[in-house]
Amino acid sequence: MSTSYRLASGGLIDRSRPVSFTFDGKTYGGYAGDTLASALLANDMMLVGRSFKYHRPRGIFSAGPEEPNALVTLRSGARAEPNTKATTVELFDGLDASSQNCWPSPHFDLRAVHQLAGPLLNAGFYYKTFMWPAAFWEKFYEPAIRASAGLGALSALDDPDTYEKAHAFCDLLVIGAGPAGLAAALSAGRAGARVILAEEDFVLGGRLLSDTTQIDDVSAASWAAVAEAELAMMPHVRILKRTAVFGAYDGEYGAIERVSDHLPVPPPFMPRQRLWKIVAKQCVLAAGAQERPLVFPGNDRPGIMLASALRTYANRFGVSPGQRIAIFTTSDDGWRSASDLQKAGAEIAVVIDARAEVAPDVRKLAGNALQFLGAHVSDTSGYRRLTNITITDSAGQTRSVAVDTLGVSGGWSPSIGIATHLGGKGNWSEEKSAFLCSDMPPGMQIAGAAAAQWTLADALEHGALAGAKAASHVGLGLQTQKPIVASDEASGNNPVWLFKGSRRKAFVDLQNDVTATDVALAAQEGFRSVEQLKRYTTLGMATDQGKTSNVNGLAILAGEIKKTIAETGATRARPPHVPVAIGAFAGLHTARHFKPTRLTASHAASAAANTTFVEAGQWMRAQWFNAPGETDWLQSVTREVKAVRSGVGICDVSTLGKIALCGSDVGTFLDRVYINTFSTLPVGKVRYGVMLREDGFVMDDGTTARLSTDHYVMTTTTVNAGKVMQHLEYCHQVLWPELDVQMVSVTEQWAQYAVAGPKSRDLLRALLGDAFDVSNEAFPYLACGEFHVGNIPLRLFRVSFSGELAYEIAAPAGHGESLFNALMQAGKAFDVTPYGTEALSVMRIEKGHVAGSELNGQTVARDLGLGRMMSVKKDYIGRTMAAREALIDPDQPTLVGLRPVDRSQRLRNGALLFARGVTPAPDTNAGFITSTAFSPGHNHWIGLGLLARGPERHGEIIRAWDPVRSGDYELEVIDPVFIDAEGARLRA
Amino acid sequence: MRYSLTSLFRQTLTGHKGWTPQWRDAAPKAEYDIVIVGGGGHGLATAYYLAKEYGLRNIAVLEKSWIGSGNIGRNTTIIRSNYLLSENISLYELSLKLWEGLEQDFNYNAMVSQRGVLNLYHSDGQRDAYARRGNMMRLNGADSELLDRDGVRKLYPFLNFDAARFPIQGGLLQKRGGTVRHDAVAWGYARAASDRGVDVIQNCEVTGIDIVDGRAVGVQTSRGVIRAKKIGLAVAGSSSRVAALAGMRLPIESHVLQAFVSEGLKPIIPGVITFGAGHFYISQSDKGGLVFGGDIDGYNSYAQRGNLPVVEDVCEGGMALMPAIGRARMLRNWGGLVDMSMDGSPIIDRTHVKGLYLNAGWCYGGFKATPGSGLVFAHLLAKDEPHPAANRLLLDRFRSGHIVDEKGQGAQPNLH
Amino acid sequence: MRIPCPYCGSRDASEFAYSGDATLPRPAPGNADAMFDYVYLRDNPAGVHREYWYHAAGCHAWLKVTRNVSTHEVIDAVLAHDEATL
Amino acid sequence: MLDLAHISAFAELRSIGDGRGVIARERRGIAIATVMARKGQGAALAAAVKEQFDVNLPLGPHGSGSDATSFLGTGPGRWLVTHDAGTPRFVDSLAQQLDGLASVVDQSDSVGLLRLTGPALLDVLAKGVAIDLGATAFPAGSVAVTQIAHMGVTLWKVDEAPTFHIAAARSMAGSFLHWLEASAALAGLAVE
Ligand SMILES: Cc1cc2nc3c(=O)[nH]c(=O)nc-3n(C[C@H](O)[C@H](O)[C@H](O)COP(=O)(O)OP(=O)(O)OC[C@H]3O[C@@H](n4cnc5c(N)ncnc54)[C@H](O)[C@@H]3O)c2cc1C
Ligand SMILES: NC(=O)c1ccc[n+]([C@@H]2O[C@H](COP(=O)([O-])OP(=O)(O)OC[C@H]3O[C@@H](n4cnc5c(N)ncnc54)[C@H](O)[C@@H]3O)[C@@H](O)[C@H]2O)c1
Ligand SMILES: Cc1cc2nc3c(=O)[nH]c(=O)nc-3n(C[C@H](O)[C@H](O)[C@H](O)COP(=O)(O)O)c2cc1C
Ligand SMILES: [Zn+2]
Repeated sequence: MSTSYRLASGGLIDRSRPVSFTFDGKTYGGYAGDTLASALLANDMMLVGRSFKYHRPRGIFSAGPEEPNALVTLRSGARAEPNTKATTVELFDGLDASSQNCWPSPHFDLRAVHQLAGPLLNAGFYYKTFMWPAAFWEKFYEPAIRASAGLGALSALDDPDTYEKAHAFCDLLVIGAGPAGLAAALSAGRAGARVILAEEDFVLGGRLLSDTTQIDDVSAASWAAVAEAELAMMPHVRILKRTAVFGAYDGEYGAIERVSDHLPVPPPFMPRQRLWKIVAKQCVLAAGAQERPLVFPGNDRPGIMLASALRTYANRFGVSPGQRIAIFTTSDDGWRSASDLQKAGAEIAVVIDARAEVAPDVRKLAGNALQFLGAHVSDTSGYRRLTNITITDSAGQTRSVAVDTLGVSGGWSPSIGIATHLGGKGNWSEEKSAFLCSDMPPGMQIAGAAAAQWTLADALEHGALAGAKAASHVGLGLQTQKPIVASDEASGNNPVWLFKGSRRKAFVDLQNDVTATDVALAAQEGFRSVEQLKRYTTLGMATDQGKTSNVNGLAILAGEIKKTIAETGATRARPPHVPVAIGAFAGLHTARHFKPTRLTASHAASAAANTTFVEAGQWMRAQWFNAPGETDWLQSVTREVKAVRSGVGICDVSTLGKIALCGSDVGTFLDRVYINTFSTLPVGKVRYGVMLREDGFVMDDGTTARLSTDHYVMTTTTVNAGKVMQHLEYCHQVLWPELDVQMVSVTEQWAQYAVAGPKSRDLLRALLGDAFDVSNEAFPYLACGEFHVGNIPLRLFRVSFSGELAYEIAAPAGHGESLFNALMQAGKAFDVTPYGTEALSVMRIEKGHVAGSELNGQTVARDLGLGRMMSVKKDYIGRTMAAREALIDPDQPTLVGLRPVDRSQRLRNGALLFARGVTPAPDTNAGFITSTAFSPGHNHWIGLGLLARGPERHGEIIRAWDPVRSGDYELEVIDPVFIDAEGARLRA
Repeated sequence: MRYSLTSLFRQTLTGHKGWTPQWRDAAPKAEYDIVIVGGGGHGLATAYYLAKEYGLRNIAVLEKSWIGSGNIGRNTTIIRSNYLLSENISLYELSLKLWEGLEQDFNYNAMVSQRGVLNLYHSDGQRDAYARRGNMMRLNGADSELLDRDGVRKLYPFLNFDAARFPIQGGLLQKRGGTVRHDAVAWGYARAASDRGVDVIQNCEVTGIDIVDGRAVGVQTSRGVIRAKKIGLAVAGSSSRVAALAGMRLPIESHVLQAFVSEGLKPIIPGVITFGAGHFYISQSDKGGLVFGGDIDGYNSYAQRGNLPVVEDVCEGGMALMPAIGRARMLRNWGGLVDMSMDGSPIIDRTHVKGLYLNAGWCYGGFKATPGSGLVFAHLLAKDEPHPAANRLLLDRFRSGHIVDEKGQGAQPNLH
Repeated sequence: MRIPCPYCGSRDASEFAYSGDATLPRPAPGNADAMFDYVYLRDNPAGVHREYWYHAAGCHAWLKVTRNVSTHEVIDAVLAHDEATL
Repeated sequence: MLDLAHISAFAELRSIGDGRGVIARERRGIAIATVMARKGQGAALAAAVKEQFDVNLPLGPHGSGSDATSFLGTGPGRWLVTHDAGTPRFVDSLAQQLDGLASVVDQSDSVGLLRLTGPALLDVLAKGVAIDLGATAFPAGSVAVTQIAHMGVTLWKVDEAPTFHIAAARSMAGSFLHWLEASAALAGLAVE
């Protein structure tokens, strides 16, 4: 499989392993070791996409992650992956990619008409127009703009692949496995440090793979392979290939490993990608440098690319991207590219250097190519591919040279992004003509090209030193090491970027179509900070984050506003350093596994009974049990309520928070956290309590039982369990450490069931027999007790949420399912009915008990009718603030019962309350309905509500206004207790 | 120069040579009638309305960095008035109405786009809370609709309806909600204010507040002393620091809120969606980026950046709600300093120092308030009394207990 | 961010719950002014800050952490209990 | 009489994938208690534990044990005690033994317990645990109360094989197994 652009030999590809792939539906060939970009180039596919704004034809521009142009959609269907840089995609057999942001194809794109409007569509044009008529923006202009938004498309299908997360800890994290990174890893690894070497490429070596230099007398690429082999032998060194470190965060680094992106689909159980969170004591940033392009008219045509990329394609991939190549450079490095390309067999037509003088031995590198010094490229032509360049020589003469490829080399920009993530700044170095970083994250060093140590010898030496220094920081001795020998010359950077010429656009940001004129216009309009420039022109905001455009852009701005680059500064780099799939940050926690699911002990037994479950925090609770023939939830719930009120029902209440409180001072402690008194609670008794936040509002409620002198169990609401625990620990550890109190959550330990209804005692008697006396005399309302059945400890509480004679019985959770079944079994004789949270809720509303919708964090005890519980004899959390003017204001809405005047009317939570006859308005609003239920006993809907001066208004007819559900009806205000106001049933 | 299609054409023909700076890069004068500290959205809007509505001219906005560098330049651009409490709805609804006419008013296209804001609910309790909220919105003149599951599915068929940990039951939709091009708001107000004579002074940090006999008389700045008859603070995340210059302690903590943008994608999400069972909300910009965010990191911070756990939390929420974004890539992630107040609602009031006024406590939601906040703050500064739409967002509410706590979380800023 | 829990060792901050300023002592009962300050007013400095972190997913200890809120550098962490009993 | 059978938390534990990267077994029938020192009784408690169990009560996040009973440090003044000899009402007798010195709360059913070992175990645990579990930082005997995939866990290293014991909330056993299976399947999860 040889194509015209694949060189006959050379490169690090495996020519014995041909690979076939499709692009835009056509099949092509490449080799293992290719990237999609190198394989496309080998197949003469330079033009692969269109630019964002003007839809100009664009070709492959680089050979790495800085790529602005060659964005493709990889794979298809649910696995489609838009905006993928062809230059970073490892070729695999069957790879399927397509071009994007063009229609019908990159070669012929209808939206290219945008180019005609080019002069109009300059920076910020949209801020100045599209304002009239006002309604047109959303109806017309914006839809048109949105239609041309974006590059690739998401499939809108659920991502079928999986992701995972992993943590790693090391002495030294080395970011990048070029010569500097390899040398750092080697010296630290040899010293015994735990090293992680992360490299985003699929081969270690960095520029070594692209260059023809020698190290220790072998080719650079072979040296990299040997170094890798040595590192791989060290048990304390971990090499992470295909892993890009994307960010420095406080105390950790984030990295993304593309575990199976180089495979057609992930094999079974293999994630697509893995998110690494790496805690490293030391870090060496050896991320290399990126070549800077040059800004001149017509600099965006397919065929114009970074000179170093040409070199990479030739040396690493055995591809010559063009037939006749020109090099336009501002430093020696361009000449090296020319030399390597020639050596690889490509034709270099001309080398143009902006410098007036170039050392003779450097000029020799260009062989017999034409050479122009003090010259620049001033124009280009060729629509779908470069055909000609115009050279303006030192004398101002122009001439046209026919080439299909132009390599541009504007020097190198150190890749310091990650070093600035924690707030460090890039400082412009006049000497290096580059931004360097000084204020790095703790423990970080920078080595190699990322520190503008340009030569290979320097990269190796400083890399090795940095590795050794990191090792010594973690207490590992420096051992003397044989220096690694390489000889090459620095090429240096020169501060020139912008060249004048024809009136054609000179692009700075190729992806977002930002031109030199746009930069100038922004400056003219007062956008003089680089950050404002960026936001006004969108320079550097595309998927490449300006890796090739930022320095040129701000340098041009500096020129426009007559400031130095040091004064102008650079825009802030932010993570992720390379774009990262959103799915990777979620790992396993997607869809159903978003949060853990908590199941109670009776879950399986309930599920077997055809139960509808509902989420309660992380718990799943039975909401109602569907009996045969029931078609509507209200039918089921009504049956359950009736069954409890007339017989007996069982409800799993295990999800309530349970906290064991032990020690001799628990009574005192509880007195301080509850508004009512607990120190007087006798052993064997339960009391209802309310606790406030320090700001005086109600935090939670629940019952607390005193099991023995020094042992209490508190229950909290299901959703507040964690919050209350945290609060109690705070009160104890921070406020009153002198108290002898110990506490621990026992929510998980106990399965607990409410046994409610007039026959509940009969059921328990049948169940427990002699094990425990449940008679009213021995075990009255609000009693509690512990006993054993065999060796199994059980607890019984005589508490009632339903208003009926009721108990709660608890067993260790492992026995919970058996206890549930035993209750059902023993209850058969009494026609026992399991009931869910809906029936529970109906009954608590009938009984006027407050719950989550009243304990909403905005109510005080008085609002809930619990004001009289507030002890005046002691201090407690929240007492002082609860005395504030607004918290004791009688106009504050207070708990009432509500029933519809028209008894067939359904009530709904959230309806607003008004006095009869007033017009609904913010200042006439008197409250709202908090809870509603269909009361089977009353045979109509009832509700609880918070109503201004509520208790004074019993008997009044008020208005409920519910416009979001088109409701508007009358209610009668009554007492919130709808059944058994005297509590006779409770005490039966 | 007035912006219009005509002026754009004319400039195009002359090579865009005639465009002038959008706002004058003013140098500080010795004295102003009113000095606004903070060149964010609120400060610039305040100056604009002072000039436009209250006829004041001698005004300066002092910005320590470049205008737009604060939260106005880093928020997720959502505008809405879907609040629960009348104290808040009145202000945010005033603001929403101002947004609706803003561009014609200040002659700048800020791309106000009312594509709808949808807050999802996943439980009966949430539905009820949204019903109450929707009713409160209607009561205060805002629009709201309560959708059921099918209503949501019609709008957003690709959400996760079938394999969810917390299934979507429906949503509260405010059709008039939407997004605005955030930076353009700063630039538009700066330009319009500057055109009305306001000095917009960048790189001018206030380092001291001069108080004589209990009255503020001027500010010390990195560019010298500036005298002022009245001083308005609108410094968002820096509120506590600047107020401390006048000896005040505020019911505010500064926290970091992160935001995210994906690579540019073809339109997939028309409006704004907020997940109700996790910390995640999302919209898509006109450029195609998915703009999304979640909860604050939860610890005091002045660093303008956050950490990975929250990045993960947000993306987990995203993948729970719409697993279709799994293969979209996060392009950039940043943070902003949010002024979290003790009840989660803003404070717009006089202070114990005469002539010193405070506009703060916007938490993560002050962008949508920008025009409204500017107008009511201008009113307060000009008239020395609160604007009727913001007369219950005062400082003494914490002492009296008339707090405006939408979420019922109490005096714990990181829970709001 | 890693918090050096005096009991558990270095842990990710996501294991903790945060509750802010740890320099304010709870005032004596009934002093409404002092209680108002304590509940509502904060120095909120841009620099070194003493603050409460609760090791919710670990040892359940409340810590007083000294942290620079401008750089996120964690300087020190002690058990609040120990300090409270001093 | 009332017969209440016991169901273990990890009854659903099963093998997945090929290979034995991680080998898992549920530890059943273990008595577990939280032991919390009473105010000012720390030293006396340590002495009592030494005397009655011949165990040096660990002051930090470590475990130490004798025969069937282990004391694992889980917080200041707080231990998780495990006992696997099947002594009836072990927790009650422990409470009596330590009466006045510590509060003892039965937790035998609050968690499920797994014993995990295998060559891939550290890599698999690293997918959930944000703590350095390597031999230097977390030698055998170390204990950590931490979280895995948003679930609270207590884990301790038994030996450098490595073998870990891990306790996870009973109500979350299903979600915990989902994490374990997803994380270990590639290397193979084998159940003994
Ligand atoms: C990530 C993120 C997302 C958000 N998303 C939304 C959203 O979707 N919808 C919404 O409504 N709100 C949102 N917000 C909140 C909103 O952005 C802010 O509440 C609002 O912008 C604050 O008002 P501002 O614009 O005046 O603030 P800023 O723009 O922060 O202005 C304050 C200015 O004061 C300056 N300043 C500070 N100290 C001094 C000094 N000493 N001297 C001079 N100048 C000083 C600062 O430099 C800054 O420019 C978000 C915030 C963040 C961080
Ligand atoms: N002569 C010159 O002027 C000049 C200029 C620049 C570079 N160079 C050459 O470049 C080389 C510099 O060596 P070096 O080691 O500093 O750089 P390098 O470019 O050789 O290696 C950097 C490596 O880091 C990887 N990388 C970058 N960011 C990463 C991230 N976030 N996560 C993971 N991996 C990442 C890259 O893929 C690359 O492999 C030398 O060979 C030198 O001669 C020379
Ligand atoms: C609504 C919105 C959309 C954004 N879109 C992009 C984008 O497409 N590309 C980009 O690089 N940054 C984008 N950003 C982020 C900005 O680059 C920048 O990170 C943010 O304004 C904060 O500034 P800072 O990072 O300089 O501190 C966007 C920001 C916002 C608020
Ligand atoms: Zn701890």
